[in-house]
Amino acid sequence: MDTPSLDLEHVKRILEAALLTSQEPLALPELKQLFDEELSNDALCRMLEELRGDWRGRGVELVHVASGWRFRARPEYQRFIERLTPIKPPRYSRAVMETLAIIAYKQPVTRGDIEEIRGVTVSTNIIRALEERGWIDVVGHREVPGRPALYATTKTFLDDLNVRSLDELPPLDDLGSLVETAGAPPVAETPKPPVAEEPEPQPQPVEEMRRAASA
Amino acid sequence: MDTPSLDLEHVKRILEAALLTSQEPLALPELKQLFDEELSNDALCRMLEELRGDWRGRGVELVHVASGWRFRARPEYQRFIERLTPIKPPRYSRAVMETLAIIAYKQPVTRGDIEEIRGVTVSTNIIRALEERGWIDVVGHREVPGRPALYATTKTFLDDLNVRSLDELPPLDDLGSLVETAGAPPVAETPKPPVAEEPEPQPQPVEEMRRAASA
Amino acid sequence: MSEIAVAPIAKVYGQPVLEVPQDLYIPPDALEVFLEQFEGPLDLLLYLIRKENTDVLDIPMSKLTGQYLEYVEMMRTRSLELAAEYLLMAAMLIEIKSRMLLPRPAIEGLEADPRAELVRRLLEYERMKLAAQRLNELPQAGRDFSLVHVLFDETAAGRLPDVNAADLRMAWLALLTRAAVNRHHRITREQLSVREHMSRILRRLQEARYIEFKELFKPEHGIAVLVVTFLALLELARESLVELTQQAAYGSLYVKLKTGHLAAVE
Repeated sequence: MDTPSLDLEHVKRILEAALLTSQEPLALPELKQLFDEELSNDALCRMLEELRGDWRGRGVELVHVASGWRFRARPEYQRFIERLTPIKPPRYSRAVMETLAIIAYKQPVTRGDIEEIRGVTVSTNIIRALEERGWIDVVGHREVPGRPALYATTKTFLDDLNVRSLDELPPLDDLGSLVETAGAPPVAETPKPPVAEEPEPQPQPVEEMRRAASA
Repeated sequence: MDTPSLDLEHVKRILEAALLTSQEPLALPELKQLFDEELSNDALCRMLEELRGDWRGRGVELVHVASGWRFRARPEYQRFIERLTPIKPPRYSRAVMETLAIIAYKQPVTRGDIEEIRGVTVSTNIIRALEERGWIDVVGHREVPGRPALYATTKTFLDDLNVRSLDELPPLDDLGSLVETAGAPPVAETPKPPVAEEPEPQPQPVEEMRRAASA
Repeated sequence: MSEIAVAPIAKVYGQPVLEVPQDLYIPPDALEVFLEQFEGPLDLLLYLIRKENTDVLDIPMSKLTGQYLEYVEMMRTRSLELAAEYLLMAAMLIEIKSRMLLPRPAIEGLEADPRAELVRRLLEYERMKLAAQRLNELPQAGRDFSLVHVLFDETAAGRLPDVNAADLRMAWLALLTRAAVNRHHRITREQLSVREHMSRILRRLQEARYIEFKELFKPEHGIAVLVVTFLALLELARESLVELTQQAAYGSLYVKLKTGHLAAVE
């Protein structure tokens, strides 16, 4: 850290890259995870403000919303960008898709169940968006403190996906052989002998599911 | 258009905003739709090159892939960005990657062709996984009994590997170099070698393209 | 066999596996891991050839055939699932070996070598195998670099995103992948139809406070539906979402929503 100005520049580049690639707003605690060194909230906020300044006058701006910081297109550019949309249909963010997948495959579930599986908080917006779309609804409440709502998918959901029942959704069990174990080190540059160093890893979770399912 | 320099700046801002918000690469004809005025391909390309230059040294860069132009984070920043999402996309197993390689380098091929080369049955799951990933699709049928589907790689495949065409993929090994008699000249004197030249039963577009490219 | 220092061909439980099987003791489990790594008979043959630094263009057939059969036998005795392709290859090797013993007319040259087709296939497979490795080393979108996703509020333009079944599957796969990282999140999947019927029963209980047990079962829906409905009911009871009550022995069973203390206070 002999040239702090350069380091700060690097920190800003990392922040920018992370914010530009994230599908969801990023809150300060998440942004801190980006760095090895401990960054104070103050320093981070200063950097974000600086970054916001850098983007002034561009078609995209850095904004601070309830759940954190995100880049978004300025409304004035909307009309230009909209001209492209007939070609590229929009897509839901990963958070929405995962929430939907959990509700579809594990229904009926509470928001807590979804959070338990996803490992992160599920924003009200996501649930509301899916409800407004008519794809999920509340089918009851779990009788625990707080009586959380139990969500399930609707007929509209099945119709929109063009299936008649949940059974027709893609089976998940056969994904097993196609993927390597998550978090496995990248396949090492293999030497000539035909057997890769790392034993072909069997994806554990799917296996577990299969066992659980057949148990 | 009385102040062309300013207008060009505006055009660049619109291009940038469109490219940053698009989830797919944008090709020149699409980019042209952004503007009321007719823009020549030349002018557009100049602008894109300029934009690419503006982003030099940042964590995100503008790249030209098979289906057009897109922004991406530089691979060097992946290790930071990864910290935000413990989810990594699947690393495909060897069976999947070998199937993909055969389709990429020998396209168009039938499942039978792939099985012939790999010497084992190719499971439907593998083909389906690659299709769902959008990396391969059916481009026709071979007119033999059963009319087997002919598979080829897609633009998305090239996009995802950040290349513009098949000939940017790593070149295939020369068969001669595979002879591993350490130090020995590649079997010159013996009349034994049963395979002197590479048999090319099918048209090999990749090979042809590569030859054409290097010619 | 062991005079040449061979690079470890596999690591099993952190231990490098150098030679298989004679020269090194390998725990039976490890051997299975080792044997299962081959992508097929061609892969196994290439391994045997490369291990000995043999010239692919001049394969000693009888030695190779012997080794190959040894491996196949090992797989068989360990009752590993032995694909038919392995046996087919064994037959082919034996055939080539026997043809090698016959005198060959010199004039026919290259084509006359009984090994020609095998060699062609081995080289072609190896070429693709190496290509696959290189392809895998190329940076991939999502895996090795991230794409930019700046928000553009498309719902303002009145367009709703499309979702198809494959997207859902991919989302689930992403969850599984993460679950493998966070071990404590156990994700299990019951039969989907059971979960669907759980939702269905809950929906009905929203309308009526309780339902007679047998009302849930309509024989005309077929046995499969009856079974699934029953399983759904058991699962609902297990998850404390419904209560099953019976006033008297052999009396009617009633299904009602589980009401907790909180509900009682309301």
